[in-house]
Amino acid sequence: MKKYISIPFLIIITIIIITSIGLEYGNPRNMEFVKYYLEQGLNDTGAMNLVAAVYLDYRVYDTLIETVILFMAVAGITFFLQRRK
Amino acid sequence: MKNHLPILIIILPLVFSFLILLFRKYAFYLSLTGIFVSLFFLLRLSSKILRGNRIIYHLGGWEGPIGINLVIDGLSFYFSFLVLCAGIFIVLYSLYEEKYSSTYYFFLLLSTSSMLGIIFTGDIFNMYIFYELLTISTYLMIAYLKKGESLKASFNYLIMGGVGLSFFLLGVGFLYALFGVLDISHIAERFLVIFSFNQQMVMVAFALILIGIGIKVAIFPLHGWLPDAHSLAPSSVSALLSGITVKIGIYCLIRLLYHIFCSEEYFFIRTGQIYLILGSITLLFGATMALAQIDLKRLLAFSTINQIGIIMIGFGIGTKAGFTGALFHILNHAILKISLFFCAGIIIKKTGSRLLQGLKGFGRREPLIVLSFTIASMGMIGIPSVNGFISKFIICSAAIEAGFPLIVVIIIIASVITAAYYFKIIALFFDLSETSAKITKPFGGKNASSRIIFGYWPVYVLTGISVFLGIFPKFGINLLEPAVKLILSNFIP
Amino acid sequence: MNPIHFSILLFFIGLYGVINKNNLIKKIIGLTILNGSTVLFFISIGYRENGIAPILSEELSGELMPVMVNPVPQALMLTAIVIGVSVTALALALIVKIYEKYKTLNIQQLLKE
Amino acid sequence: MKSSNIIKTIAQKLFPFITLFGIYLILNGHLSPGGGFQGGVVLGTAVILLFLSYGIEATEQKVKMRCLSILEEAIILFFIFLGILGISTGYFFLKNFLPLGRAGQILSAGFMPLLNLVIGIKVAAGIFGIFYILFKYRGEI
Repeated sequence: MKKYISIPFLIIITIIIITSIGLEYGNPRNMEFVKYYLEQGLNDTGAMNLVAAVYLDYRVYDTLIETVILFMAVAGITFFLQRRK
Repeated sequence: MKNHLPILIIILPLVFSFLILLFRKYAFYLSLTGIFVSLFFLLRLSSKILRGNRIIYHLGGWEGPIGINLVIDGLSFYFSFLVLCAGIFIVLYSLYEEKYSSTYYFFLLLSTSSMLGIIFTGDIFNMYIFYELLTISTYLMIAYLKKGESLKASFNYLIMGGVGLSFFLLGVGFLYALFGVLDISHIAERFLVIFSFNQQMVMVAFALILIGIGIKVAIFPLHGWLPDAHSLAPSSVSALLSGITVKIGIYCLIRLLYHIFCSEEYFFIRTGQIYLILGSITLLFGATMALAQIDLKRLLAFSTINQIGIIMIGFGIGTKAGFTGALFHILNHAILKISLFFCAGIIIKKTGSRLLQGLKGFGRREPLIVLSFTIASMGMIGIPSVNGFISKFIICSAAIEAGFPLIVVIIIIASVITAAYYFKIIALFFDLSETSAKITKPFGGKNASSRIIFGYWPVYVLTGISVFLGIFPKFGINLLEPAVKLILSNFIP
Repeated sequence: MNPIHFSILLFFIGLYGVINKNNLIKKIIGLTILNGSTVLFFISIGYRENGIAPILSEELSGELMPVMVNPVPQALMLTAIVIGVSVTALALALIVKIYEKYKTLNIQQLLKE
Repeated sequence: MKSSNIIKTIAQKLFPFITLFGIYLILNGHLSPGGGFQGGVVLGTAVILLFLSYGIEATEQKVKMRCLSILEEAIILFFIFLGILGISTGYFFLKNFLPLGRAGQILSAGFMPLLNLVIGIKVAAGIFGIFYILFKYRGEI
């Protein structure tokens, strides 16, 4: 029963969203700050790998929180599945 | 040092939460210290913020859209103040509730820290990450007791929350594809240009973000996880979830949807109407469902959905009075709901029963707790002299001013239903027909008497605050004045 | 049909799995598909035609810069992938615990109990 | 769980190479494709390989879970400490305060190699921890 409602619904939403996308694949707009990263990344951070420059210098705060989240997952699993002594 | 206060407010609870894991014996004191230090730092910023300034902190020294910025203005100050104050009460009450292990305090402090992170961040992707951290710690706290029901509730929330955050992330992706930046204020700056030639995609991004946050806030069709999760968690966690965590979702709605999507008036009018419709449905639905409940905490959880409806309506009206009422109602609802859940926790602990029928004759045994419960429920209903009345009144008068008389009727109907279900409970408290039919379980161990004050005093203090704010609402409204000014300044470009 | 459209399609396939499947593990698979589709979306909006990976080397001097793809979505997605791993791991731990209590993974049976 | 000698021998022979590859990925994270997370996952899977081929008891003797969790906590605190060092050296939180060095060398790009190392160890410990706990619990059902 649930199937017959949800499938047409999902199909309609998918079509709406896909038709709404006005992006050209392979030719993104708004490149000004991307240009900044590509041109100044080496001078600013000294890293050859620009992904690492973004990941570990420009947006390193994200990385810190991400590390905390991974710790949280381990702590949670330990909490759920530790054996009672 | 003074320049670095914004980041220290977020980072110190985080550091303290990890210190808890290293020094497990002092978990309670460490968590209390963490929150107090953070609150102290926040209050040192208060004079600057309340004068209407905004503080921007560049993380890693990268300005603007290149790096991540922290932004503290009136709105974020108001919400972070709420979070930290509520955090103190919840930590204190946890000591009474049960002898929690250090892991519990770790989760509690980490969720506080992540809420502060969401509030202060000026970057939309960073907001997503902090939200994910918040929800992960929430899953763990809901399932803290490891009972079958609470595990199921936690799993349900995990599925719903995961889907919601995926929607949110997709919405962030749409925004990034359109604007090329992730910084909220920069997106808002470019909004008009982009919106003029890519209207449909901006609308879809708006819808995706609204669905994503709507799941977290439990707007009507997306509320499925809330009653289970809020009622099956330990009482202190229920208070945290109902009192503040839901408000964080509302904060994101304000921050994103009023900051980004309201730069054009045309678009704003429609968002306002969407909020009004969703809010009214949520309000009526929550009220009706709460009437049918027989479980005390489940009833309170549905009451949360009810009050969220009112807050949404307040934002939907979109005038100054509407915003004031909605923001003030956020504060009032946090105070009242935390107090109600603490009362419910004490009642469940004393009677050993979660069902309403088990409460018969409780009024004789704990008159003060029942009095606090009554005052808090009066606030929920909107009876004068308690703070809930003021905010409801402001919202209603704003609705009349803005020309939505139907909304006032809906709020009054919902208030009547609210009165019905709260008076049902209060009547049961004073129902003496079956007085003390059941002898309750003896409570606590030897050191129970020392911990008992931590259960009762937070309730009394919260009740006192709610009555105080009901008589002198100016103290609350002064606090949220800068926030309202900020929203209005964004709203009219 | 380019990768951007495909990622949206994949997103809703994942959503279909989350909504309609009765097995808890299959729901988690749906959630993973959702996460993967967002990763695909982000990576594909950063793609530029004939672009190379955003890694400089000694040969590429400043003037002869070739077209490079956008490094920002890739860095964001590294974070999102880690988050996806964490959530999946946590969900699996919850499933283990639920199975221990109820001896079933079917959501219909779980709702009855 | 019993595994054959072939698996044990192959795992033992492969282990140093996988570990070396993981360390290579971590140390060259800022120069070439790779980085802390990827290298950490490789390191974690190397330990998981040993774990699967030798069984739970042999690994428990080598890796103490308590040490692993303290290591993880200490590493996050170290990460935050690095951020606070950015403040104490007069810049902002999480500022890249070390000298950038000459581009293209291992010891360049400020604190990036250090962060890669931190994240690598954290991810390796995390991946192995998740696997270990889920695996160990299996006996109880």
